[in-house]
Amino acid sequence: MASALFIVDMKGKPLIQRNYRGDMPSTVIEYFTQRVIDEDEGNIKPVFEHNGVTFAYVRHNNVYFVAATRLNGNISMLIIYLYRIIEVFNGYFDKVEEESIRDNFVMIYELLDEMMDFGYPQFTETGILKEYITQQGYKLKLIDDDDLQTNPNKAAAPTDTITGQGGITWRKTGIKYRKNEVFLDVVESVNLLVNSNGDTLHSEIQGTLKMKTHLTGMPELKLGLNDKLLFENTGRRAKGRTVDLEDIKFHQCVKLNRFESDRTISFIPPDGEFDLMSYRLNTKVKPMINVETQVEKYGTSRIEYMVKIKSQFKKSSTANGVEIVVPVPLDADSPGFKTSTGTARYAPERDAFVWSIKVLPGGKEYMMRASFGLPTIRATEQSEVAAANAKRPIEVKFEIPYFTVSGFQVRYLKVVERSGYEALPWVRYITQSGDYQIRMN
Amino acid sequence: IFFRAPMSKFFQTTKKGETLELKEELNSESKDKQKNAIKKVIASMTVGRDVSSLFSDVTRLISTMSIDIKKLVYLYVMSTAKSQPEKAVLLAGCFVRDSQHDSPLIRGLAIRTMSAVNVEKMADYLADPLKRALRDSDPYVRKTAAIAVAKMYTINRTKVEEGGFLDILQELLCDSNPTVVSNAVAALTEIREVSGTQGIRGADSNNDLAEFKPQTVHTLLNALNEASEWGQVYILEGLSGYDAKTQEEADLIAERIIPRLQHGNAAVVLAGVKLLVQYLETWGKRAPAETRQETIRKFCSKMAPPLVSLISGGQEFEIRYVALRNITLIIQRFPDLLANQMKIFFVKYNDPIFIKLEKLDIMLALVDASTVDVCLSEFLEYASEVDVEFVRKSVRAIGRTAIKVEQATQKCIDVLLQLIKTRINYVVQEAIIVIKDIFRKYPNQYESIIGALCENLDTLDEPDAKASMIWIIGEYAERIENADELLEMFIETFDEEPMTVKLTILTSMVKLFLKRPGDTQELLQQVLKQASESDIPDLRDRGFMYWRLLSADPEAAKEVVLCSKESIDEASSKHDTDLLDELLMHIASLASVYHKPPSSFLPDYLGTTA
Amino acid sequence: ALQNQKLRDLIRSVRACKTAADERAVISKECAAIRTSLKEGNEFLRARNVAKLMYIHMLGYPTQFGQMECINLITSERYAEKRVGYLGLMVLLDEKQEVITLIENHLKKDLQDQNQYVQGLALSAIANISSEDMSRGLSSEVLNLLNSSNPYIRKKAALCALRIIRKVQTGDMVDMFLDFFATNLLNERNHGVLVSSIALVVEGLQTKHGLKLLPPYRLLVPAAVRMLKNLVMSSYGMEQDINGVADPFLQVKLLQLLRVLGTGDRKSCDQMNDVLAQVATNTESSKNCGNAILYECVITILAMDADPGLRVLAVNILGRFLVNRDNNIRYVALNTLTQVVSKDLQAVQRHKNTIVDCLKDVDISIRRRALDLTYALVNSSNVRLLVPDLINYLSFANNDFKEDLTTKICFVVERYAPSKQWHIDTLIKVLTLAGYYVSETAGNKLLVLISQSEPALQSYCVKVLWGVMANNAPMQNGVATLEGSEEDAVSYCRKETLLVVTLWCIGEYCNLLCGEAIGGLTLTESGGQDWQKYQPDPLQVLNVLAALLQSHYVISGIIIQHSMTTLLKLAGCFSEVRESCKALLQRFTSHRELEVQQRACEFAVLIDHLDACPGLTDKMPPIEVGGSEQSSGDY
Amino acid sequence: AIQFVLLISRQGKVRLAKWYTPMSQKECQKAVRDVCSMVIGRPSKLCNFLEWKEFKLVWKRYASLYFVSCIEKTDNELIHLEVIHHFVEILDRYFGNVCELDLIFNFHKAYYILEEVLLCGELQETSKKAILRVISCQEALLDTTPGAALGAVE
Repeated sequence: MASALFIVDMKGKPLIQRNYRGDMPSTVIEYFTQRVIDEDEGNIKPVFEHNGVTFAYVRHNNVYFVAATRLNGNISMLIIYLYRIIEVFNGYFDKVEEESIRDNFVMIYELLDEMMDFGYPQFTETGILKEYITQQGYKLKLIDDDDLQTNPNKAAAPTDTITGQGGITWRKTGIKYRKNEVFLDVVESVNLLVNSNGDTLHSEIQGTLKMKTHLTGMPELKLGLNDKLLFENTGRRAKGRTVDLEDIKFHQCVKLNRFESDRTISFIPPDGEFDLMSYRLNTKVKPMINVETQVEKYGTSRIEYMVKIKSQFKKSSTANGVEIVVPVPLDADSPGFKTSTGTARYAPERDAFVWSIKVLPGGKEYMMRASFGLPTIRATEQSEVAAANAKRPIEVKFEIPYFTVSGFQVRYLKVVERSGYEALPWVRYITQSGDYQIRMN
Repeated sequence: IFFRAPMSKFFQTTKKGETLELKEELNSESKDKQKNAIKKVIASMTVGRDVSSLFSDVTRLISTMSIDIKKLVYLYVMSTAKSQPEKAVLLAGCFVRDSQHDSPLIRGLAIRTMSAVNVEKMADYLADPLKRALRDSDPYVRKTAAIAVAKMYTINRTKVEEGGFLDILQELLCDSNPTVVSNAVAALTEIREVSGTQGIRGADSNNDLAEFKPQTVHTLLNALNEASEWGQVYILEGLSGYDAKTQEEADLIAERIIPRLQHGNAAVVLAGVKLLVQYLETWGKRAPAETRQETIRKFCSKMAPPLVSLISGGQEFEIRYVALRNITLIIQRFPDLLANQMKIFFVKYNDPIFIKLEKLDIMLALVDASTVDVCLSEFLEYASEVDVEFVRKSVRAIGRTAIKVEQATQKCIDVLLQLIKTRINYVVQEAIIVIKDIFRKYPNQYESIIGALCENLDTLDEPDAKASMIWIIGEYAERIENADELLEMFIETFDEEPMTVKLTILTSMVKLFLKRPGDTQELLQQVLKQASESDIPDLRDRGFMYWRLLSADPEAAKEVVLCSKESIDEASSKHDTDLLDELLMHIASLASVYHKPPSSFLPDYLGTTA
Repeated sequence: ALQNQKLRDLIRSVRACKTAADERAVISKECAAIRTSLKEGNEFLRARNVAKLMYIHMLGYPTQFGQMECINLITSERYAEKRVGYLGLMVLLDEKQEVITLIENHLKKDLQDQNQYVQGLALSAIANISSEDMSRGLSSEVLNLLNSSNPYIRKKAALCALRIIRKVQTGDMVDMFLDFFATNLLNERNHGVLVSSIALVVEGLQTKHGLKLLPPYRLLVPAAVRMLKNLVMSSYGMEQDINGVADPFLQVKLLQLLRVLGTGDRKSCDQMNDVLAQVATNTESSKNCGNAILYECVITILAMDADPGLRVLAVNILGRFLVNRDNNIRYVALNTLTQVVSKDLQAVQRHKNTIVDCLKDVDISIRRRALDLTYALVNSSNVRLLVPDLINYLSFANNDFKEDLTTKICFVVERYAPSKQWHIDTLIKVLTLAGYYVSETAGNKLLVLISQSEPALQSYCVKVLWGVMANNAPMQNGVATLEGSEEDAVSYCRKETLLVVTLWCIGEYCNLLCGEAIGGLTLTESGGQDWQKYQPDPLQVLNVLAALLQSHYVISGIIIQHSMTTLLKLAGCFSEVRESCKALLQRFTSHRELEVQQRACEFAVLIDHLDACPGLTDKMPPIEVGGSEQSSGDY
Repeated sequence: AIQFVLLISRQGKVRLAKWYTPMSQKECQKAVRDVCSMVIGRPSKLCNFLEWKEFKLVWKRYASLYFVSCIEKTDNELIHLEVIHHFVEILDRYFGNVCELDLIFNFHKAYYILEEVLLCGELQETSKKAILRVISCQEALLDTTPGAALGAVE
């Protein structure tokens, strides 16, 4: 239902334009340019309308991907499609940005033609597209410049893919591996919002199950989790802890009707890397790393910070790559730091200082002090900005390996393939900070 | 001579002779040269240069055996056909030939391109190859052909309607390949949308082909499990127009939709939510009361977690925005959907402003006695941010909370007074505007704060804030000792005030007079005179009518002007309910994002796109 | 390492940034380094820091913290540092910064420096950023420098003086500097000094204190004429020539001086007639610089009470300009003709067609000027011809142009309408075409006009407006009187001014609307043939209003308010619809908007008192024109 | 009188900005944004004058750069076009066939030149030679000042 698709540079000039339905002039993009480039980006909604034409856009590096439509269709589909384009392009050239788009415009046109017809998204999996995109990428050599005469089968490839096995568009037939392996990474991100009194306002665990498969043929996989509902449904008693997943989202390869009926997760995986599922828990999480700060101003020329952290997880675990990012005034100067562990540095590009600790064991407490000078003449216009500055929260980053904060566990992964090979699953767990914010006074 | 600019290789400004050079290269024997030349042509096209003069040189290459050159030629044709439809039609023969090529890829390409040439004449050439393609042995060709029918429909409706194409599309709904099925649904859905009120005249006039048959619906529900993510969206969107024949059928559809909510693609989830909401709005309403509540409860518990996931950490902000706009709509009808989920909507510093504003709306919709404390402290926090619009809305939210949650009104008023003390101009004005609403909701309860409000009279410069203050003075004139002096201040500038303020001054003055006839007659005369001498007819009418009323029957005047007013309406008006009814049928669509009926932003919503 | 980065390297790294976020990061890091370096007081980096800050400022980032450093630098003994310091001062600061008061004494010192370039820096700073206080404090130093033997100093001092009289607008300041030039302004040979001091004098004479200084300056007219004549006739090439035209900048300045001196003085005027004619005929018009002089000359001729022959010459030049292929030239022609219209209507009228064509030009600048001119051209004799052109243009004008256009149409119609009927009819046409872009005031004025008309015209108006409403208003619940499409309804409801006018007329003249058309009118232009047949019964009227109030598209409180008054008047006139009116009004008694709620509550009660208060909703007395005096012309 | 002079690139980047009336940084940025959207991409055949607020913009494009000056409504637009050209020619002679890069890396020099062309929003010198002479004298002075290295910008 997209009428047209544009890729536009930061100044609003179209790099690529593909009009799918011919129901609007290519000049419609001018209005987009005017809005997005003339106004502050933050003030513009991601979906907006002008004279009956709706624009939806996303920004990626230094380009905008813009869809324009005249129909009252499913708008989230267009937005996700835009993100999907970026994903597909990423599979073709190193980095999706103005330069690479210019360099690969012919292939991009061909891709856009296969990925969308009359405004309806078609195939958007890189794996499949690579089967029948004929143009060479600038960075990546895909297919030799075959003549149809010498190799007519090349052009028949998509047919195999979409006919082969009842609409499995994400996996082609005939994949072979000498060693059959599956790698599973369970990554949990903790989103946390703490107010200036130290009360946790909102916490959430966002988990992703990332998978990498090196499997021969068309294997059927079955995944077992310590899912509380599954045990309740079947009336079995679980050994150990179970988790109550509030919501689960699956990759399109998972048979959803099967999951709905008996909570079995079964699927034929794509080849290579993909996210099998994501899940969300709303349980209250105690902050893994607690941060307290005190700010003191000395006259108008100096400001000092005292920061105290406490790691509130098991002593046997450690957090790696810990970063505490504390905002400071935009025009601070002459930084000075004292730390009891780790290192601190001024990061003017973030208007903050960063206290980094490579390894932080559980159950520990550390302190640091920072001091800054302030200039005599300060921006008056900035006073508003300065007020906002004070509102900026502290951010915390960390990673805790071999541990899921929710208790999520993979119980088994069964691989069944006609040829009957055995495949070894490798599972890793990790917990990391997501959107982890602590408001300052 | 000045300012030489650096150039990039493909996008040089056309020099004289460049076109000639391109012509030569296109006509050369070397495949590499040809290919390079077409690429240059397409580059020119991209930056909006006119390359139509090369039409015949480029299209000469269409019969090449090299597939990548062929694709480039097709690309060129598709883009230039608009400006040179006649020439494009000349290529019809080539297209038809290619539509019978050995390679399904080429067959598909030919059909795709041919149907994209938006020229009526092309439809004549297209009919036969398209019909063949719809029954091609290869699904790639069939799925391309299915969409091509929708394209042809925009070029020539009659040909599609009378040529039996719709019958074949219906057949494709039962195709063995799910991609073909979903594209056929997409095409039929589109045709139904585009055909508008006249409906579709099918080959068999008794049978509107866009109406699915129950058994087809069954097939489609099965296809859902096999279809690609986009295919699932098309099928769900297609089903959303289907009116189930029986309760059982409707239940069945709903049951089969629910698993879709676990899909990783937000578009599939929202398309599923759309169907479930439609179910609740149609079948749910018809059910007896007790089962209705049960159904609502059950569906809401299914929809809530996936909807919350759409606005949480893992999602892109654009999707969160769409989801938030939809949630706002859904909770208006089903307020229990997100009970106890308030905290998810707390605003984070790094949320984009459009997300912040939406979250605030939802927080306000959800706030109740149990959450009011934590909400108020959040609103207060937000009221000290920088973005003026967001700050204003936060202040407004505090006032609306007071109106919504009666137990917390005093607390809200305290918070508002605290904000008024900041003396930040727009905060004060916004606070006064909402306090006026609180007064209207709870008359005669919180007037003790009027004194504090009156201190800020001189800082008011926005019409709404001024009018609110003046209204308060008139409405509570008997409690404000110097009400006449305060009003007089505004009366002095009567002529310069905007209309809303003038009207409020007039009414407030009449109220003051009716309450204190003794010493305010002179002031009243002055205002009545100014109003009735005005050249603004509406204001004049008001002035005259008050005058006539006061002189005819002062007692009646009291009854009329000091009439007890109903407290302002917090529940939605009929107008809002009608709109909500309509919008709930359009979940996930643009209408759900704009909160406007489609016809108001799509001029040709019901007409044809041609 | 950062602190040693050169200016060039900074520019390079900024240019290498691909996104705004990258750029911001580079700048933030650089600024932090500069801030710390300023605190440390590293002498070797001072100039470089300020230069970098200027670059950063140009990119739009805050640099206030560097202001002090500029001030430090200008006190340096080294010219190189001083020069950067002054430039930084002028780029990073302006007169509004308080710190600027700190430099007044340094400026005084530098003004006395031995080196003319140091003096020049101080003068530049004064001319560009001195505040009112500082201007006052430095005026005598500047006056002294006007006497300098060095033209480089003199010209800068003259422009400082100009800055000073702009900032300190007192009589003695103007006197002081203009007295200085009264005798020797044109004894100068240096063109730089000449253009600078003439600029000062021209502006000084135009201040309110300058008028009384005109007489002594008028004595300079012959000298100015001579100087201009020399330039026009000069055959030998000078360094300042452009495309064979002798110093056009100076010529333009002299023409400005002549204009100021000649306006309102017969004798001076006569003295300059010749030279103006010479400029007008001898100036080469193929290049821009020549046209610039011609243009200035035309303005000068037109501004003065010049010889009629000369005026013809000037208007002819404009006529030639008007058909020039260069848009710039056409632009200035349209611009100038607008000023001529009031005096030489006939002369401008001749170009009417060309001007009206310009309304359709692709160039917005040309269109705007043409609109102003067309509008200035209208008078009572051509209003019937020109206004239809303007209205016609309204239907295809850009939306952002429409507001301006409608305002202007309303204004000329008000001024020159040949008859009240024509006036009203035209305004209704404008409202129907572009009601969204018409100001409320214009709507109110139309109502004033209608209220002052005789019943036949009122009946015509209300029926025509009713017809537009009945054909376009939103349809709901199958109200039979409405036949428009949804699209029409949306666009109709956006035309708020049209709606307000319609609603008021329906209320005020509901008896006329529901009665038979009153004969005796020949006018049918905007109403078409149908207006006479409209004769709805009160219930129909009520139904249309109800449909309007229920539609999705009417959300504005203004419309609801007006509708309610209309309902009340309808109820006053026709007792049979009272109850329905009341029911409709009661729908709004808990409305969120103050005025809507107030009216709804009042009227719902009032309806029951209508019999007790006879005459309450009677026709309003005609609106007095006197009352509208303050706001007339104020759209 | 001239209110401000702007040099902007085709990409909307400011290459030189000189304000003759005090404006806050916010107002300046707004003005730049307005000017960019009005001027960039405007076909060269259309007229070089645009109405902006209560002022007029006079602009001219030289290769990749737009030179814009904002003047009052009553000012002579044509002569201000000539003033712009005057400035451009001086830049061209100073840098010797000037290009955008010269101005990017030597923006301060462009400012110094502008200080000699305009002052207080008025033209101060009509002779290009005189201006170039003055600039070269000033630059000579830079090298001879004691401790020149201390004042080095580069």
